Amino acid sequence: MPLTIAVARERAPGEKRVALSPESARRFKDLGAELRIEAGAGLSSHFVDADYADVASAHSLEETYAGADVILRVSPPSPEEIAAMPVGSVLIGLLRPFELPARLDALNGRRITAFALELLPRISRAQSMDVLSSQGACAGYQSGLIAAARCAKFFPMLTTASGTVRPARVLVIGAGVAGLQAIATCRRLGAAVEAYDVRAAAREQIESLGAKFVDTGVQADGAGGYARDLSAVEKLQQAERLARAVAAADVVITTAAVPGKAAPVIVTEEMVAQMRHGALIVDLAAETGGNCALTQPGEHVDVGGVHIHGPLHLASRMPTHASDLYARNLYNFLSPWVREGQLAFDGADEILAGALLCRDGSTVHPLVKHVLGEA
Amino acid sequence: MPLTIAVARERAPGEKRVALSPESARRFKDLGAELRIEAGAGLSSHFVDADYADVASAHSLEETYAGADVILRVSPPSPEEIAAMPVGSVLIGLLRPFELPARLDALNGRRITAFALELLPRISRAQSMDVLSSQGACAGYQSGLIAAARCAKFFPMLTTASGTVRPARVLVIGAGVAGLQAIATCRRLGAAVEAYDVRAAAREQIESLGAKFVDTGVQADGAGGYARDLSAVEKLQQAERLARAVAAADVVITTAAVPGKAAPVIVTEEMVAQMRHGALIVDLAAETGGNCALTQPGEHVDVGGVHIHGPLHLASRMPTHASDLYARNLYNFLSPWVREGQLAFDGADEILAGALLCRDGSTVHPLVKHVLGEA
Amino acid sequence: MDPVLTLYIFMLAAVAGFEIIARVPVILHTPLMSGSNFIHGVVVVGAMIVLGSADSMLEKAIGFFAVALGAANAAGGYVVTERMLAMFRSKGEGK
Amino acid sequence: MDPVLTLYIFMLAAVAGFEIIARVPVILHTPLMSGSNFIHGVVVVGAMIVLGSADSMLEKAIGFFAVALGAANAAGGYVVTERMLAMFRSKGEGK
Amino acid sequence: MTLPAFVQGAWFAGALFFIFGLKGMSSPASARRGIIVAGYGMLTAIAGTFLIPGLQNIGLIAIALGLGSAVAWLSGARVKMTDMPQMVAIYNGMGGGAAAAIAAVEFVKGDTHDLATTALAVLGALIGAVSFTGSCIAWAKLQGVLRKAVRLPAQNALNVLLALGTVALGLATVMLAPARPELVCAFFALALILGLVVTLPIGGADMPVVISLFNAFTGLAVGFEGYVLGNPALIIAGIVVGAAGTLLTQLMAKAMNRPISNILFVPMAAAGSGAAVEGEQKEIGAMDVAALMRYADRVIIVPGYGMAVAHAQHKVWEMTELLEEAGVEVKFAIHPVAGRMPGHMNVLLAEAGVPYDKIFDLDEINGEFAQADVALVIGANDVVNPAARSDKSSPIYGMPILNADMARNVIVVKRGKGSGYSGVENALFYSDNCQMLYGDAQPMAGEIIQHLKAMG
Amino acid sequence: MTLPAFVQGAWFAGALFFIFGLKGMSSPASARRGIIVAGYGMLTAIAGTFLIPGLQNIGLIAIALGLGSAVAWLSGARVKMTDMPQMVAIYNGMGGGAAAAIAAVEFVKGDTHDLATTALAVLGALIGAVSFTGSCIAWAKLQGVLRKAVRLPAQNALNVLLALGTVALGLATVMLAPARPELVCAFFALALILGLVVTLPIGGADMPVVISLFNAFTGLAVGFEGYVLGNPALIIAGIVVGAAGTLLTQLMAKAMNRPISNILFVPMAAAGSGAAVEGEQKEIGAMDVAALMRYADRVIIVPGYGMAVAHAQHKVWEMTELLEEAGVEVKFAIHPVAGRMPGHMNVLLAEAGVPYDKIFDLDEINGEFAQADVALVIGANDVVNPAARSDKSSPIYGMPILNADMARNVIVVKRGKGSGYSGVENALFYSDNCQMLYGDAQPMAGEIIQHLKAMG
Ligand SMILES: NC(=O)c1ccc[n+]([C@@H]2O[C@H](COP(=O)([O-])OP(=O)(O)OC[C@H]3O[C@@H](n4cnc5c(N)ncnc54)[C@H](OP(=O)(O)O)[C@@H]3O)[C@@H](O)[C@H]2O)c1
Ligand SMILES: NC(=O)c1ccc[n+]([C@@H]2O[C@H](COP(=O)([O-])OP(=O)(O)OC[C@H]3O[C@@H](n4cnc5c(N)ncnc54)[C@H](OP(=O)(O)O)[C@@H]3O)[C@@H](O)[C@H]2O)c1
Ligand SMILES: NC(=O)c1ccc[n+]([C@@H]2O[C@H](COP(=O)([O-])OP(=O)(O)OC[C@H]3O[C@@H](n4cnc5c(N)ncnc54)[C@H](O)[C@@H]3O)[C@@H](O)[C@H]2O)c1
Ligand SMILES: NC(=O)c1ccc[n+]([C@@H]2O[C@H](COP(=O)([O-])OP(=O)(O)OC[C@H]3O[C@@H](n4cnc5c(N)ncnc54)[C@H](O)[C@@H]3O)[C@@H](O)[C@H]2O)c1
Repeated sequence: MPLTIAVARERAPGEKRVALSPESARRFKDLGAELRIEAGAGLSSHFVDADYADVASAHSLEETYAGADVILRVSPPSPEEIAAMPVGSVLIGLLRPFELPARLDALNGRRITAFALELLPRISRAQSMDVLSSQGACAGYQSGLIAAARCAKFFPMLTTASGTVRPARVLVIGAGVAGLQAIATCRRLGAAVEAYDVRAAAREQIESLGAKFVDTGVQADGAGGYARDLSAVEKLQQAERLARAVAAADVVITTAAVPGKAAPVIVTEEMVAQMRHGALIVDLAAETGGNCALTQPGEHVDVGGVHIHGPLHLASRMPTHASDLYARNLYNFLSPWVREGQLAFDGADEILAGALLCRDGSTVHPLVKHVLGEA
Repeated sequence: MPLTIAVARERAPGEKRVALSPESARRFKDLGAELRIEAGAGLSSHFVDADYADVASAHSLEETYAGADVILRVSPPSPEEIAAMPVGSVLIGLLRPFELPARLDALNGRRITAFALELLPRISRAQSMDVLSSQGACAGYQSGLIAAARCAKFFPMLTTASGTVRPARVLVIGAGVAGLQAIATCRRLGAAVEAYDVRAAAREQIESLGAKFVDTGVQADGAGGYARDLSAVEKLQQAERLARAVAAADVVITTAAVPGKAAPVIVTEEMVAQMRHGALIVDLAAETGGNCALTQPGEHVDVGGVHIHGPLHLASRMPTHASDLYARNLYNFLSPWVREGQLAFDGADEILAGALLCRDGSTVHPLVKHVLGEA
Repeated sequence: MDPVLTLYIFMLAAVAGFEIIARVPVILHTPLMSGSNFIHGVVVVGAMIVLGSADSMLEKAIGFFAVALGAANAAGGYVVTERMLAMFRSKGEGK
Repeated sequence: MDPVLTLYIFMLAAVAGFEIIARVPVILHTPLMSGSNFIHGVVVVGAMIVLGSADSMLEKAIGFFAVALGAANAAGGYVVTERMLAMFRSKGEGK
Repeated sequence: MTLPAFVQGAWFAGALFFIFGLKGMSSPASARRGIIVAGYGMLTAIAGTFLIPGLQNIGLIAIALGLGSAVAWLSGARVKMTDMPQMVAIYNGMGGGAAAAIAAVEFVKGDTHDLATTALAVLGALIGAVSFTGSCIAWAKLQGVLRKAVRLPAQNALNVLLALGTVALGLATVMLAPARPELVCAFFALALILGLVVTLPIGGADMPVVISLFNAFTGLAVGFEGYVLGNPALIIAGIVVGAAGTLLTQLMAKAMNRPISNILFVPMAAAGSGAAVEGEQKEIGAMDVAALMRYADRVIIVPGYGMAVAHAQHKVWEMTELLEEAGVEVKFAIHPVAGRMPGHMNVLLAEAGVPYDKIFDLDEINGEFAQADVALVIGANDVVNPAARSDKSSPIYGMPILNADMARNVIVVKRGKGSGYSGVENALFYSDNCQMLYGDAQPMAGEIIQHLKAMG
Repeated sequence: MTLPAFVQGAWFAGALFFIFGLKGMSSPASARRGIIVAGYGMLTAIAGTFLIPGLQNIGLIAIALGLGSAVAWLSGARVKMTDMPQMVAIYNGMGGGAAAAIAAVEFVKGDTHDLATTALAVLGALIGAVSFTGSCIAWAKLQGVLRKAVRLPAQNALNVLLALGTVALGLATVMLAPARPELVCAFFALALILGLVVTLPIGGADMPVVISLFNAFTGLAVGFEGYVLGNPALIIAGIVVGAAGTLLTQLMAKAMNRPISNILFVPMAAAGSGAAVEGEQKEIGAMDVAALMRYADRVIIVPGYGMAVAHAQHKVWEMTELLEEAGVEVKFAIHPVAGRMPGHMNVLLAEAGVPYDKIFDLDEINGEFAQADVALVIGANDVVNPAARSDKSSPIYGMPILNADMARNVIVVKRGKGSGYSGVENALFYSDNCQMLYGDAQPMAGEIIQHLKAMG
């Protein structure tokens, strides 16, 4: 019997993406896999059921997952969803490994082989599977749009018969995948963009997009292209120089993150107090606590005329393309191991090993074990 | 006693603009005028009271208007507001002259000299007072942002490790001030933009912004740079060619208007039915009924997966700059007639005459009289 | 002088003249006219030869005239050209 | 031949040669080398003159040799250059 | 005529210097060095001449040299920049005169020459004499001494007749060697008159082309007399100038859009001098626009709707960058209603990557036009129309405008005589300090860029 | 030597044709017309020569002409394009031989000439002979007949000694007129050997420069023999080629970064031919990149992070437009991870206004590189690194790459030897079909643009 891949409708609130796109479905088919999708699963991404030609349709969660070999998901499964998964099946998705030990226990209880795509090693070969990059790009783009749409001013400079409008000043903190995309989006709209990141290479990257680099003198390159935690002294120095840039900005977009940790607080209450009435903060790190001390994840707060947005599910704001990219990532992750309709993982593969969260009833990822052991 | 100019807080729902900006206040002062502003009037535009240096502050509508010679407003006054205006005072603002005969009667009842800026003749000298242009630019820009933010796809083309994303297809109907600004905004974001207008000159203007012109073969230049109504045959031809463009679009932004009339219906129900799931219509003409047959002004409706937005008060989404420009328009309109702190209108002036709606207790504008007489 | 060789010289000089002028910006037209005007001031050399071998009064008179004219051509051509071209000093040299 | 005049001819010819080559794209270096190689094939004319006035057997032999070499220089230089430059036909002419 | 090697060497060096000097002068970057090199050539050649063994009348020569050069040097050094063209004319005339005089001495001497030599002597004399009187007239006209263009009845016929007569006398002189004094005198007289008559009817506006033509003439005359004197340095200098001058004359005539034959034979207006040119749009070429800006200190660019239509923004910005590299200060002046929508120019300039700090609005920049060397108006029209300031009847009266007209030079890039949005004529285009570069803004900007690059 | 006017005229015309032909050949647009014009010059000059009154041995001349040109024509028309350089060498050598032979005949004749004439005859013979044997060696090496660079012991000293000896014999020949046969024979022998010995140690890679040098030599030799024969056409053709050839040799040596003296006196490696050049990054100039693309049919541009760093996108697009105007098909190939963020290249190309339909992603375009004449890699590195395909140990192994290496010519624009994001070396840069244009991408693109424009 060929490999069966099952995709259920995402049930997490606010989640509009889907783990299978009509295109990735077609490609899986070509590999000889059997596909099963829950009816209406793609609708919130604007893929109607008819778009999934040749894909078997199921009408409940249980029906979808029954007998599946591989389950593809976007967000982590709820206890009920885990309960519906066949024992020993393979689960691939964004599983938030550092978040909920109970979830891992439930997965291990069903001896599920779980790959958490957040843990994917960032090596060149893995780039085509890198959901953090693809979804980060969506999030960064959306943050730029939110900033522009919510800003009380024009982003671009305009010389009009009613006078000249100066370009808005945007400050982007954290120039990773999302931050760079935010910079590009704001620059496209004509804003005067400054940006800041602790990584040394970020300066050139920021400038390559036509933005100005805010030099605070702090550098913190960590392993694997990620940033490391900052020391107290560094934090102070960073804060002092950044405060000035924040006070001058019409819009601040923050995207700083350190993997496996809560987001660093960079924009403090005092800094917010120095901002002008009508200024705006868009905090992309809201999901992990926020880079701004006053951010309320998922909320929109007004602190003395300064609006602070902590948007969640940014990629879900553009579900069609976000799902498209996500589904292709999944395809690229899985397809090397599907031969003649059968799944055959190579345990020694660097990428598989890096992303493997649970197997044979226990959590195997060292960093996750370490972090959760700590907590 | 010098001329007194009064500005009250705008009370219309959704209106965040204000008719006096700190800058225009400074300029009026320099002309020798007295100013009075209601406390908190600028707050929704992010002008705090302290920004209005040297401007007398009043704490109620009545206190604000008492004894004023000139009253500046953004939106038309409510009956209560008219009641608070001194008899014989001068009122300048966007008065929606074609809308509510009762309002005109109320104004005439208090013998108010009312200038409706919608009626400003579009001659070169009047460009600096042209609020339709300045607010149209804001609306056009916002419509582009709304379209981008609400679209389920990326606007720009992106080649990423997870595959290539094709640029979104945007169709802009009506390439007046707002339409051109919408084109420019979408183009800035990288969308593939097509646009359409009935005026012959629009083609070159559209192309000058790097968009493609949709040629339907219908031309309808009217007087004063505005468009005229279309004949039935023309409408049919236009509709047929446009339908194809609409069906291909991810986003349709409509801005078509004919002054003094309801907005022409250009995107019909059948056209909407042909659009793809997840496509988007942003109807800027919502205030005058909408260019799409299914538009609900101020609402956001989902018709078989096609989202139709009929946003109102678009300029109020960027109140700081919208107010800034609006206030400068008002200053430019009024200032030529203020000499040594006194108001002295020249009745023969083309601009004044063109914008004059009511005087000495009766409605004097010929087109308004004509249209209202008709209705 | 050998007429054949001289013909070649005429030809080569003409080629050189054309080649050199072929791509010159209009802004240099006047200075260049002036500069080439200076160059044919070398006629003064011819005049000197003539006066230098003049015997009769008439010859001397015309010769004197010729030298003076030639010298004026050369000297005037130089000053005028130099003044015009001073405009083209590169920014580095300061104005 | 008048040595002074010839000196001028040498000078002018050198100036012309330099001027003409001064700005030539590298892609033309080889064809141009080949083309100028063809041009000095005019030595065949000299060789013809020499052979045309040769009397002794030795003179004739060397002269014959000279003409043949010169002709080869000219003919070979031409074909080769022409073939190289055929690459530079403008697109309009079709390839 | 076997002269010592050092004399020949000096002349040879002089010829070399002239060639390299002229070469230098043909590019703005090296022009100044060029005239200096040529100057050394002249000194070398003159010095060598003094060393001719057995040179007579050295005192006379020195006096003549001193006199001629002193007068010319002083007058040349004092004259106003705007009066330069007539100075070039008069110096050129003197060179022609000298060449003619050399021929005259040869005739007076009565040495027998071969046919070719005599022919060239006569030809040189003819050309030199025409150039002499012609240049004097040119000077007189430009200097304002002669104010009217004097057109004789049947001018063209007269010209032809006179020319034929002179040539006939010249032929006679050549054939009937040794020279007959009456003939020679008549020949010179006729040649001088010919120069006068040909030049008199030509209008002041055409004079630069005519001066250039006479300049080429003098060069030829010098070259021919060089042959007569057996002096290759004279030949080379003369012929190089003759060839270069001929080409230059053509280039100038082309730049003025006036075929040379037209200038010489069909004067623009019987009575007019240059007055007819006023009230016309004056055309300019991309190379001149490039040079004008390259050697300016301050340039202000005024973009308008035409730049948008042509999508020329990227090219315009590239041009700006080149100018800035060359040390020119460039600013963009954006009129509030330039283009067809609020902020139209901003959208385009942002797209091209023009930094915001180079963009100024009307209030900020209007005071600076008076200090600008060049205002480059690219596809704008209404926004620089001075009628808005003064002409109450104009539909654009009362609109604030950019004071581009106050700049030293105004260059307008547009496709043709099209009017702007308001449909009114623009008097700026006809004003004295304004020149038009006709063409689509994008290729035009491209051409300017190309020329700027060539100027290094 | 008074020849009839038609002979002189034919030669004169020939000289003129040569000059205009050479001028034509110096620009790609007119190069082909140039060689044809020069060809007419040759025909004219030869035809004129046949008309010399009293020309003897006409039969012999005709046979020699026919023989020489037939053999050369046929061989030249058949040879493969890649073998052209050695053909140029051999034809050039023949020219040198002809010049030397002319001198030899003069010596055999024993006519007495003045000192200058004899000196030039000897000098021409010397140069011609060296050029003859030298060119033959160059041919043999390039043709593969001679495979090794033969380096004699104390090569440089030997060269100098031989040269001095030859010159001494030459001087003796000049001084001891009439020519003594032994001396003359020894002189010729030594000159021929000199050419051999000097050329033998030079490596194949340097040969084009050497051929060009011998070409200039032959030109001079022809010019000198022209003087001996009193033929100005020969002088002019010879000297023009001598001057042009010298400049060309310098230009070529500069383009190869090898001073001429280095090539002649310090051969690259005692035993190596061109092997040492392999495994090196080969540099190329902007002008060549421009010409290569201008005359290509299909060009694919691969932008990378370096284009972003250099902000070169506007220039790159301008360059593209110029190429397209010239009829070249240009496409942009965007690698999925080019740059530093998803869609980095898209942002930049959109900013520059590159239309979407010219932008292709990896899957769409990878098949087209094999048909491309030029792949222009601008500031990209990892995304075109073939190691990703084959080298399992490489950190980028398994990443799909753009097949730029499959294009006929690969040009890489980067600042230096910097590696990319992954820090690995790129074997593409060392491959045979790849050349490097070092420099910041923006000014480099600017230079390419400038050269493209110059090519019209
Ligand atoms: N900004 C706004 O909000 C707005 C809105 C509506 C109207 N307007 C009006 O538009 C006008 C704007 O003034 P403006 O000076 O920018 O433009 P303009 O007065 O319309 O003049 C544009 C000029 O550009 C030239 N042109 C057109 N295409 C060209 C091309 N491809 N290359 C080169 N030149 C080209 C045209 O002359 P040729 O045909 O000879 O080439 C024309 O004279 C004002 O009258 C303003 O009132 C402005
Ligand atoms: N797209 C993404 O999402 C993303 C994200 C993170 C990492 N990456 C990685 O980034 C790399 C992208 O590959 P790539 O080929 O675009 O870039 P690359 O491999 O980083 O190479 C860039 C090259 O450009 C040259 N360069 C830098 N500045 C330049 C300038 N001003 N002018 C000219 N050349 C310049 C550098 O060489 P010189 O120093 O010698 O000039 C360098 O070799 C991949 O390894 C990819 O995995 C991509
Ligand atoms: N191997 C690959 O090909 C590959 C693929 C994708 C991303 N990457 C690289 O990984 C890196 C991080 O990517 P990401 O977006 O997923 O990172 P992330 O989401 O973990 O962090 C976002 C950014 O925040 C910055 N940051 C962290 N702490 C900060 C602080 N205190 N102040 C300011 N900035 C702070 C980080 O440096 C990072 O740039 C980038 O360099 C990216 O180029 C590499
Ligand atoms: N004199 C001035 O300087 C000045 C100032 C501002 C605007 N204007 C001109 O006024 C004109 C209109 O400006 P506006 O934006 O205020 O107009 P508007 O808001 O009245 O209409 C918007 C656009 O809709 C178009 N339209 C009307 N019916 C249509 C239909 N059935 N199908 C498609 N399109 C239709 C109109 O042509 C117009 O371009 C423009 O040409 C503008 O350039 C001139």
